[in-house]
Amino acid sequence: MGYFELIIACIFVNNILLAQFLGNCPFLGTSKKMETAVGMGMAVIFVLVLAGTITWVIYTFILVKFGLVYLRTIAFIVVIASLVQFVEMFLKKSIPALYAGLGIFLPLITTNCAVMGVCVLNIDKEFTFLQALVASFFYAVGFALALILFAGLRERILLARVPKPLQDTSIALITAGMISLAFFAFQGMV
Amino acid sequence: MHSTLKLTVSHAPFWHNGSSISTKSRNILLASLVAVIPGCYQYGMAAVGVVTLSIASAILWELLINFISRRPISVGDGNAALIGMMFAMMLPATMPWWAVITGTFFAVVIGKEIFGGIGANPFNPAVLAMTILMLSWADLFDFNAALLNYQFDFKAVYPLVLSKTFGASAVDPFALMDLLFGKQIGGIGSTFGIGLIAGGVYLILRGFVRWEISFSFLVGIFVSALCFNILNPEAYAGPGFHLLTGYTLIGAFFLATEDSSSPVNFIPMLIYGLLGGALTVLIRNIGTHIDGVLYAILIINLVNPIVDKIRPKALGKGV
Amino acid sequence: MPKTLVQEFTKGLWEELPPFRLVLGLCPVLGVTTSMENGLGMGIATTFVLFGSNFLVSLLRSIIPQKVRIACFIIIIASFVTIVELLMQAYTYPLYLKLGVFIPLIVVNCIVLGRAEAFAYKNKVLYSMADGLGIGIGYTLALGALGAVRELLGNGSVTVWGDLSYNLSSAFPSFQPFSFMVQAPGAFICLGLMLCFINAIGD
Amino acid sequence: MNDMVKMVVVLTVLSSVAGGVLAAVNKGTASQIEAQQLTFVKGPAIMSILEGSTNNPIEDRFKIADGDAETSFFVGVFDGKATTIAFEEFGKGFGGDIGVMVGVNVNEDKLVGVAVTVHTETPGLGANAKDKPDLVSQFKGLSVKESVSVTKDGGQINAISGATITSRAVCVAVDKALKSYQKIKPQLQQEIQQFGK
Amino acid sequence: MIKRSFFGLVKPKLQYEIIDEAQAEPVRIKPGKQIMLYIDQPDENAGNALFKIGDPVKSGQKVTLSDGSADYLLSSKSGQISKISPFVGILGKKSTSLTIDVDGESSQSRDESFKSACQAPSLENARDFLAGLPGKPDFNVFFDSEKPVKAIVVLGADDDLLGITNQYFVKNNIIAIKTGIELLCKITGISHAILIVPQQLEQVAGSSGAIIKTVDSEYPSAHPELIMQHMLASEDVDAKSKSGIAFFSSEAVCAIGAAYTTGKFFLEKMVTFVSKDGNKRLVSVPIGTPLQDILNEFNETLNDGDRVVFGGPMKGVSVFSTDTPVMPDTDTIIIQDKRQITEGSDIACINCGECVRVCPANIQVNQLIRFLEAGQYEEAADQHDLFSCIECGFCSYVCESRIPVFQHIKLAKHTLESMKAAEESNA
Ligand SMILES: Cc1cc2nc3c(=O)[nH]c(=O)nc-3n(C[C@H](O)[C@H](O)[C@H](O)COP(=O)(O)O)c2cc1C
Ligand SMILES: Cc1cc2nc3c(=O)[nH]c(=O)nc-3n(C[C@H](O)[C@H](O)[C@H](O)COP(=O)(O)O)c2cc1C
Ligand SMILES: Cc1cc2nc3c(=O)[nH]c(=O)nc-3n(C[C@H](O)[C@H](O)[C@H](O)COP(=O)(O)O)c2cc1C
Ligand SMILES: Cc1cc2nc3c(=O)[nH]c(=O)nc-3n(C[C@H](O)[C@H](O)[C@H](O)CO)c2cc1C
Ligand code: SF4
Ligand code: SF4
Ligand code: SF4
Ligand code: SF4
Ligand code: FES
Repeated sequence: MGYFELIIACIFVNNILLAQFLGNCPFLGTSKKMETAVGMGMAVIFVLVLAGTITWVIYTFILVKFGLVYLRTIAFIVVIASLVQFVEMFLKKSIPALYAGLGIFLPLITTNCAVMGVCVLNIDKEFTFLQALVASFFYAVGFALALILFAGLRERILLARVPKPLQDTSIALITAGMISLAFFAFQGMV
Repeated sequence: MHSTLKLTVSHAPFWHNGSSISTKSRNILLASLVAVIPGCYQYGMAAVGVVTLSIASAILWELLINFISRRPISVGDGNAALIGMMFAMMLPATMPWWAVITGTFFAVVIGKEIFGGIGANPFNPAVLAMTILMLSWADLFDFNAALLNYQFDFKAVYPLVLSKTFGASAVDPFALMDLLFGKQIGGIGSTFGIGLIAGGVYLILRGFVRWEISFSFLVGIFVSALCFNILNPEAYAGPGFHLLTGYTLIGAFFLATEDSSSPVNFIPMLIYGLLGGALTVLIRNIGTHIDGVLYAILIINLVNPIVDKIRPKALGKGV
Repeated sequence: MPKTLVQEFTKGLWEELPPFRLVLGLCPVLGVTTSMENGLGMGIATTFVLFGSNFLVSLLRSIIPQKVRIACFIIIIASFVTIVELLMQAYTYPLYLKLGVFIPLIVVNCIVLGRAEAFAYKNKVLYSMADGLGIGIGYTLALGALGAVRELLGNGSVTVWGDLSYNLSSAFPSFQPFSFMVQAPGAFICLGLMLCFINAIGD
Repeated sequence: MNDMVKMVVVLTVLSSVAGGVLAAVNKGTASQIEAQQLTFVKGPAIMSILEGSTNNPIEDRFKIADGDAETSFFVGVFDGKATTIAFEEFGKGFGGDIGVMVGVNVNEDKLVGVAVTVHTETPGLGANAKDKPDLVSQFKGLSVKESVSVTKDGGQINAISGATITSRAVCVAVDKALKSYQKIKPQLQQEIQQFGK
Repeated sequence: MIKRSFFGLVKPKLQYEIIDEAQAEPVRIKPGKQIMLYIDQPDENAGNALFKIGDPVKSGQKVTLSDGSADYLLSSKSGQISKISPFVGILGKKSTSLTIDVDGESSQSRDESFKSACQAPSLENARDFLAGLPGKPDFNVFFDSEKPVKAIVVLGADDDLLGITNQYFVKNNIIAIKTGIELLCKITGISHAILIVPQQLEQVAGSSGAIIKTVDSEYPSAHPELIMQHMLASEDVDAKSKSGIAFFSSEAVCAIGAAYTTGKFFLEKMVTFVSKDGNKRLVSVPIGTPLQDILNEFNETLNDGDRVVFGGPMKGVSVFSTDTPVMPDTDTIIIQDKRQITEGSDIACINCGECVRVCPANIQVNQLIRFLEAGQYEEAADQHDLFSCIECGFCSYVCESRIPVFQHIKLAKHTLESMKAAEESNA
């Protein structure tokens, strides 16, 4: 698979949210307003690129080397959790403007399946380092894209006369299903 | 000086141009008949059955939801009937009754009513229902197999399947004029090209359809099909073929133009249409699906809220 | 009024039934419920982790310093997840294959961390165990129910566990499976409708 | 300072205990996991192809290297004679690689059966290649000299409706297997001697 | 009343009424037995009110509820106050109505307090005496030190459909307008005024001495905001903040000129009266005359369900009763038969986009209305340009769902403004 196909696959065909079902809590939680959706999207891109590559390095050069593959889960989650902490501290000190924008989203990312999921997928699919880097970035772009498109629809739905039992999460899930259906448009393009 | 006269007290303005949702629905239904009647002529009583069942069940589903949600009866606006009609126009005449009823359920209830009824649906309900059904019962939508028992005086093969499987050379037997006059197999109301165009032009002239969307959708198809065709004339059919086969015309005039899932500003409408056209050809030429129109419409419905943010500055704002 | 042990257990079955009442832990709910068996398996695995981590966190809560509590929770949870992973590979390998990436992902399942933080770190061991078990069983039932609906409509049959199964074609011979249900969009829409249903009953 | 020390101590102790426990569990389950992998991934496919064999094909296996790749061959003993082998090949399906176990009767040069081992196809569509016998049963009895492909490509195999891509991938895998079988047949006949009695 | 062409592709064109050569002389309606004055003030200090029942009122006397209030009316006739009652006006505004039993024609008496003031015309005495003249001139804008007035604009065109009141004065009283403009320039110190007229009246208007600008015949081009935006960009005014201009109607300018030159007030209002059959007639009535008197004059009978509109068809308000009086700013009165009324509805916006295409202010009405219906007024103002709306009513006119969009907009603006006012008075 060439890099172009990999990119299309990561963003559209195997979209992390809509096809792989990873990262749904933030998908539903941060899509009510366009602003938050954009913020969360950016934060995920930022963290995922770091996490995806760092976990790849740790897995390949430490866990595999020393026969500790069974510690993958624990190692990855510790890396992600500390990474998020570290990024948060770093941004707070060095780039306060960016921190003001992304800050509140960072803690949400620790428990975001998309981040952990992509790290695991990078290993399961036996990607090279470069592939892992590209995949992490574009999976995150796919996440951000889906989130932003969803927020666009949801802003309108929030103003519509949705029947009571369907309001909020229920209608959001159904809409998400329709977005996922729309993304079938890209089936077979890679 | 006290009188007991009861005057009507209401809000400005006190003139109205008389437009209403039911007028619009009626006119769209009228325009669609131009394509549906030849379809019924071609496929006989079965097609009439599918169309009537589709419209009737769409109305009944809406009534049921009105009843359950204890809201005012809204079938009078004709929108449910319209959805039923649009849905039927895309179906093969051999669709079994249970599939039609399930389809109108997805169109009316899942596609529209649960979002709060008319005007709130983010996706075109009929298209949504079509894609859901096609995912589940692909063989019912295989036009070649479904219409096997009909005898036609033209080549009874779904043109898009030919172009997809055997490349552009396989579609040479189709003269564009024949395609235009419905000498091809397909959905009940989606093959009679000249009728669809006439209906569409009528709706545009009467102001029921935003011409920018139909126009740019067709331009999008034309340009992208031309690009593919120039790049590899053997594999990819030309723009004329793409314009006159599958759901292109019904998509451009009746589906992409659905009000609540499409933009209203000029530039966004152009982007919306062009993107839809281009995606259609992209899916047909390199994607999995045989016809790209339905998925392309879902995608442009999806980007509609974002592109419709491109708008002129309001009075007194900005430069 | 403090809840009794039984109440702590039963609240997970309705009042705080995840993922309907607590809208958390959605990914596995959507990802693995193509069949009832998968749903139940995922639920049981999650329950094991939930129960174990609630127990251990509650047990160690006087030792765990406030500042590094999240780190400690994560280590505890991740250990239980790894144990589940290994045990499933050893004894229920086919299920492990089907659940795939979602088993390691239990570690980030918001429910597990959420209960550790919100309940176990603040409550006695016995209560924490009841809480973990109750929430876990509620989650398992929800996953199983969603899996059952999707499998029945999408496949035309339901396999409850092992050989115990029901085939819809025994009642409706000409039923053709509605395979939309077992595909990605069907997952979202089915869960959305179930949530609507539960909301409607709740009112 | 005290706090700090406590934090470090707790974390370190917790991590080491966790590490220790996991290492122990890992050790305890390692052999069981390997056995499971063989039994469940390839096992069902092998057993379905070599049904009725008197030996345990999963144990009776040998390896042949072809270039870098090394392929495992599983031997089926029927009526005391080791006549049949099964081995795995791959084809590119809709969702990724599809593994196909191919069984060949070495004496008759005929396909005895084909079964899907691993895949990531769509449930209800491509997944039917594994879940339903419609596709794979068509291969039984074909000669190894034939080249197999779906009817749409001019071959003899009817594709699963709605899943031509999957069906094509299975054909490709079988085709590949047959080609390599013909190449290494002498070597196979050699190896197979040691089994049966 | 339905106005639409068969081909809906093009934007609807609504033409302003143009006064024609053969316009009949206005019908003068004699004062009836009673007049009624609506004062925009709550009747809360009923105890120490300036007026009580039985008090005499002279013609031309200022009528108000508290001393020194800027809200006053001028009684067009002398008589006795027979009734004072509170009532709730549009958008919940608390007002008070005063009923005056008119003295007989022979015993009319006149209030003379303006006599001395008119010797030395000034902005102050204009504000204190003339704000009740027909056309309701507003002098308060000259007293806002934050937004100095840079130009005087006289509207010789009517800004709603069907009305020809303002045009009538340009066509027939251009000399009086000239006098009024000169006076206004004098007391404000502004060197020139601009007279806005329809193209047909450009010739006549020339003799007013003002700078003439013409508006085209399509609604809503004579809207003050649009005039500011499109025509006065060259003037030294801040069109963006909609300030720096004082607008007067041609009728008001005539009345101001006459007041200073004669020392007397002319208190008859020119109204375009449109009867059920669509006939338009100019009528001249004493301010405060109830509608019923005009109906009697034309033998117009109303039935249950008919509608009476004060103001034009796009921007007016419909009234509850035929007792409603003609006020200084009542330019047009329209009577509509029950059968001519298109009913509104409670259907949600279907996103047809008609409103967006017609809105002269480029507002995304389709989005705006969603926020307004949900009561999210602040978001509507922040994100969807609520305050850019010039209140032309075009959006409601075309709305396919028949949503009273325009009314929602007015309500939202009113709510936000009163919230802001409340905040400021608290701060
Ligand atoms: C709306 C409509 C419905 C029709 N339904 C049928 C029908 O169900 N069966 C039929 O034989 N003809 C039907 N016809 C008329 C026939 O199509 C026509 O007479 C017939 O197809 C003769 O052509 P053939 O050469 O295809 O047999 C219908 C016509 C219309 C306009
Ligand atoms: C709402 C509804 C949905 C149905 N869905 C299906 C379906 O998904 N698949 C199917 O084969 N039959 C479905 N049926 C069909 C009936 O259950 C019945 O078995 C069928 O029509 C028998 O007709 P046949 O044997 O000609 O197919 C449905 C019926 C209804 C009313
Ligand atoms: C959601 C979805 C899932 C699909 N899954 C598969 C699959 O598992 N295997 C496959 O061969 N094709 C799959 N397809 C591809 C289409 O069904 C494609 O049209 C088909 O392979 C063409 O074969 P046909 O001629 O038999 O219909 C899928 C398509 C969609 C939209
Ligand atoms: C050309 C055109 C096509 C339409 N097609 C659909 C449609 O496919 N499905 C639908 O629900 N509404 C459709 N509508 C209805 C439209 O969005 C709106 O709901 C109607 O104005 C009310 O009946 C269509 C409207 C137009 C103008
Ligand atoms: S913490 Fe994050 S991942 Fe968990 S429920 Fe909230 S949004 Fe979802
Ligand atoms: S009333 Fe309506 S059309 Fe007129 S400016 Fe306001 S929003 Fe635009
Ligand atoms: S005209 Fe009415 S229905 Fe149409 S978009 Fe505007 S507000 Fe919505
Ligand atoms: S403005 Fe709209 S919501 Fe308010 S009373 Fe009028 S119609 Fe009802
Ligand atoms: S379970 Fe919450 S993001 Fe996946």
